[in-house]
Amino acid sequence: MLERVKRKWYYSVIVSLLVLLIVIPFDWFPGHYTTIMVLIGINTMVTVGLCLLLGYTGQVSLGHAAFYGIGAYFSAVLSKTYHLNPWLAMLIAAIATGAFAYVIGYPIFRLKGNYLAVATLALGVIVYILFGKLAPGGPDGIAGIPNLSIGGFAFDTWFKRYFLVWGFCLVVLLISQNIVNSRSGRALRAIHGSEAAAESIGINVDRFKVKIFVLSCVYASLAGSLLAHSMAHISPSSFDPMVSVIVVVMAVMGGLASIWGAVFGAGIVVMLKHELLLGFGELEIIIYGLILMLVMIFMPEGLFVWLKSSYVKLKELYIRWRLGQIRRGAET
Amino acid sequence: MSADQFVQYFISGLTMGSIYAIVGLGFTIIYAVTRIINFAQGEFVMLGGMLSFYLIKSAGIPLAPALILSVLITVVIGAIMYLLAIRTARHASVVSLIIITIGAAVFFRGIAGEIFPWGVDIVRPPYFTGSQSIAFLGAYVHPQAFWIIGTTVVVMILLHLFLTYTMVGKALKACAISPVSASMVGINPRTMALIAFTLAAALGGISGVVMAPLTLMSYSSGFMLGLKGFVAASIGGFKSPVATVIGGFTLGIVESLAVGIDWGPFTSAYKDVIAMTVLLLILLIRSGRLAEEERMS
Amino acid sequence: MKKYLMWALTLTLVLSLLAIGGIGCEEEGEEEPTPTPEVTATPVKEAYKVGAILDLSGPCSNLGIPEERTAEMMADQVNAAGGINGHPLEVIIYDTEGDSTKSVTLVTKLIEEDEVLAIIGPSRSGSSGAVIDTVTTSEIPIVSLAAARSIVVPVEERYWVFKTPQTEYEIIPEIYTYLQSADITDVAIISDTGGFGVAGRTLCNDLADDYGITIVDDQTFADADTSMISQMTHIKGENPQAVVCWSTDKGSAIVAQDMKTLQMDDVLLFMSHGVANKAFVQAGGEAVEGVIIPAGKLLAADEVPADDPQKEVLVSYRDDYEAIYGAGSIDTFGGHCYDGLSWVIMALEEMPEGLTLADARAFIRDAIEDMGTFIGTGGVYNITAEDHLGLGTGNVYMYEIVNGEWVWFK
Amino acid sequence: MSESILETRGLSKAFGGLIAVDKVDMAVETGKITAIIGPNGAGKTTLFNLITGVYPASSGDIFFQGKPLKKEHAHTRATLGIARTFQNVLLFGNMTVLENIMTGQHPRSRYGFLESAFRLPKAHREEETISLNAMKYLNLVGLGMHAEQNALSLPLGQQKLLAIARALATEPKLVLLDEPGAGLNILEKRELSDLIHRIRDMGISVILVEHDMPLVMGIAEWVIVLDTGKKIAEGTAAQIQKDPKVIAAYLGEDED
Repeated sequence: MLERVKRKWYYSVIVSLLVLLIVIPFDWFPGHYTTIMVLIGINTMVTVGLCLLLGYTGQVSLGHAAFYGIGAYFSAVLSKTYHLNPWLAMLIAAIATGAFAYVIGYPIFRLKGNYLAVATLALGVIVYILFGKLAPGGPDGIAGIPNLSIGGFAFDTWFKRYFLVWGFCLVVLLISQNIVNSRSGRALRAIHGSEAAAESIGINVDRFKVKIFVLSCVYASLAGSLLAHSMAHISPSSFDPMVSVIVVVMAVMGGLASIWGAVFGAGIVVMLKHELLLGFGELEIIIYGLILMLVMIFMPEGLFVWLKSSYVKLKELYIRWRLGQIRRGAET
Repeated sequence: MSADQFVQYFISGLTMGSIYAIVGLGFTIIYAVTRIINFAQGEFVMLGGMLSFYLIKSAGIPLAPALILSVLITVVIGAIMYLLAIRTARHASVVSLIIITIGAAVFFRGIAGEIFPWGVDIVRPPYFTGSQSIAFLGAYVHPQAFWIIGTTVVVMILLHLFLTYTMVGKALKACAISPVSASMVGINPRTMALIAFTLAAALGGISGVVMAPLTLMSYSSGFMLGLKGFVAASIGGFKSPVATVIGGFTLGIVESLAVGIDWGPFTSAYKDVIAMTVLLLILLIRSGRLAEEERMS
Repeated sequence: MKKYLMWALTLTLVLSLLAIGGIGCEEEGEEEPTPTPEVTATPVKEAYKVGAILDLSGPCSNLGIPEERTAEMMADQVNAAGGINGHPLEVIIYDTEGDSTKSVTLVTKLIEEDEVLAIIGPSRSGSSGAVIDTVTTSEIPIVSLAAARSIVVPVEERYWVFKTPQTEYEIIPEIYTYLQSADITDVAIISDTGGFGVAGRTLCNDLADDYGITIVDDQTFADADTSMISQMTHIKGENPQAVVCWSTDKGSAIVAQDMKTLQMDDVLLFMSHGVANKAFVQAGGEAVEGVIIPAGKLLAADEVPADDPQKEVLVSYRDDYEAIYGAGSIDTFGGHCYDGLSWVIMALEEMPEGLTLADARAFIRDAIEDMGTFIGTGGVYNITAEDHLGLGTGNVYMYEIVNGEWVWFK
Repeated sequence: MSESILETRGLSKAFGGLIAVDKVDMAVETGKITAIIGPNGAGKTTLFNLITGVYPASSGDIFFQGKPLKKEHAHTRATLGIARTFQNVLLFGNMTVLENIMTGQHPRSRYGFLESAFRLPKAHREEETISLNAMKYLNLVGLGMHAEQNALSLPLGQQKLLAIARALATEPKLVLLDEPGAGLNILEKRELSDLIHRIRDMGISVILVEHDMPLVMGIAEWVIVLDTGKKIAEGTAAQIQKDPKVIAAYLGEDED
């Protein structure tokens, strides 16, 4: 019964999400929503990685903006300065980010809890400073990054980029969903549950931590590449330490223990920032702060879990009402 | 580097380190008692500094009472923040509570940019005792720097005594070691959490009012100050006040000497990189020992 | 139940805090964020919409706020005078938070949803660079309020982009010319690591040889730094005759203070036009006494000789602004917005009725480019197809801060 | 000694100055139920932790089926066939009962990230085996009807059974049970000893640490007694009960 409610609600969410996704980019939606949806897609990709790492494996990273940025900068520099094919640039960026994550993963995951948090934060600060110092363009960043294209078909409008980014995003979501419900996914959740117990049943804790870290960094790198090729401009400020914090906010707001929660988390944070609060001028950040607090106070497990439990509650209410109706019908 | 210069770098590092240390103390207390990383800690500092300027310049209150009042208001804000935002979130996990503190930080920043008459401009409250720098061991030191270092050391000692010799202090410590056992002997962890937040806000307020004359303050200064304080606290291992202050000093002196040691024209450009690398090295070297300790307990 | 009581309490608290803020604003006479078009006797024509994306919060909000105020003030003035050819002027202002990605979404929103005719902003170079691609493909004119020269160079790739503020190319030669005339050769540079600082630092190094100057030390600091004693100690060790500091308010004020602390009294201190505002002088206090700053003429509007072509516009803008926002509140950042919005208004005045949106945008762009000589607060502009800034020399004064006032340094 | 599945020689562990396990030599016979008893602080759990590799030994050697174990990681030892339960149970609270046991199958399955990401046929095949096996172990401990429940929603007795099932799911040759009887009522204890016998009958050697003497004496075929880190006696249950050193060790303690 429980399982079936879960399944049903699952499909309904995914189907409605897909319908919404298909509807949004067309003309009856105001044009710039496409732009915002592209950003949501990109942010979702970074957030999914963090959900896997923080929500499933229980390992925090406050430096994800670094990997997001490394992806973006590799893509930008390779495709603009060295005139590489953007797809190739994106691939190299992902491999480089993965390799970097792998190399630092082993030492850094000897740390736990808030030491891990501060170490990843430090990593983020270092990489951020180096972007401003060593990368071409310095603090002003790189402009004129070429679009991605397939054959002669260039992703040069937001409408086209929308499908590109959400295509990527859905693949990332599905892959992550598959992993979570597999042998590897159970190993990750076991590490979250108890590292000692996980070791005792033959799970190589260190290796799994590093593997999932590498995967989530590759997601971030892909997202960064997409950002670079969509915005045509990147600068270090898009990858500052605060961005890492915001990624964590998105993951927690959506619901850490669910892959699809990432869509909600990224969605609400991006929408708040880029659209919903625009009319409030200088009050914008006050309201933003308030909303962050309120969501976490009243939906501590995130939007997704809240929606799920609300759905179940509503369903219960409906069943009770129907039962009452039937009973009354029987009486008369 | 001449000897005079070395002293100058060292004292400069000590001054910055004191700032990081006292901000870090707030992190340590809240973390020890509640396991929350309080992202609003830097905002307490900002509020302390901004309020002191407001009370002195706009409300015309004399220096000493204005400073005390600023700290008191910050304390009240800290307590309210705990009661309204942290305590009401009963079923929230630590991660969710950390996000709440992020929300609170954004909220405080927004409020500070909005309610003060100077809006988003930078401000500088008056120096406590003039601006004529003092020659000291071949270096020149701003009188306010002595205030900053002195306050940090005094606060550290007081905090240490408080935690060691008072009932409340001991209860806080017990709660930090094990909330479950503490509650078994009748210590209410929620009261302890309230005290921790109040103390942290007080520390933030104090650091804010002491540093603002030298470092200047604007509504957006909080985040980066908080970050450095967090780093100082983690070098100290989130343990005792003394360890945290040593952590702060280490960070400050490393930053300062990174500028002083000449290895090319761009040294100062990389000082934060150097400081963060040192932090990483300290954490990694210590990680082996930390793991061992964890198994012991 | 207790929870809801608590929340009721917070809500009251927040509302009262906001009310305090509101009262504070009223005292300053601040208006609602978006001005409503004045109702005039003539039938109201469709409003001309102009977008503005400014740093209202974030690290450079001290730039964005005066720009916002200026834009609101000008819209009110235009509408009070009956609008532009009968069309009310509506300025739609959004906050970029200093975030370049948000700047791009805002520009898209202004172009596609608000359907504005032209855009003012962003306040900073990084964000300005980020929106160039979007405005170019969407074909809408934008007047940036940011400093970097790269915003309008190379001009063939910046067809739709203009800017008003002086760049380091107008300012640093002024400083170096002075240094040369005073026989000063040993100069140290200290700059922040942001776009503004890096641009200044680079040009300081590049131009040094032309003026016979040796750069004896080159230090930088980060936005978050709380003390520059270390950097200044290093500089002091190299014995410069003058220090050039290239940064914004906070860092610059700390540099000045720390130089005093180190008793480097005989070293001249030059700063950038990034600190040409009242808050810097107020926050710097006695520490910034004697600092020399090249900036536009706006700060010394009264001292500008009567025969200077800019005199009239400087005084009138200053008086209008300070009448609303208080005496001494003027700074050059608001002036940048004044010049930029003036260009757009001038173009709108010449615009024929009944153009399509795309044609209207193209018309405004052409009109700005063909404007000829324009006398603004930032100087005498002469925009051409080859130069989308159009500032020559002679638009900059050297100021010295004396007793907390901007004094013309001769 | 060909019959011993596990052997330690001079095994010691010191924490700082405290010697928790002091030169223990012992041999555990294949296919038998061996109990390790001793007063509190005797070093029983530390010994378990040394055998399973939670921490490295200070000195001495461990052999598993004649092969040295000392350099192997904890997870490798599990793969080699040493499973354990914990005193404080340590179930995975973020999973269902069934998933807990499926996780136990980790070392007996191979497919990784790549196969799971793209749901390759290998993943399907193995996943099927895993869930079949998991159900088997679940039924073995009699928790079949709770499969979809959250693991921590079970009462303590069933949680302990689940922990044993999870350990068995690694298909071990030797299973170490750390105080399986603590906190159980008489009925549950009876079920437990029954289960332990069945485990033995599956050909799995069992070592258990237990305080409940009747339980130990009822099922253990060999008993090893530790006191302050040293092995002070071993033998059959009957022999141990008469050993004066053992009696002294227990009488020295104020507890029962």
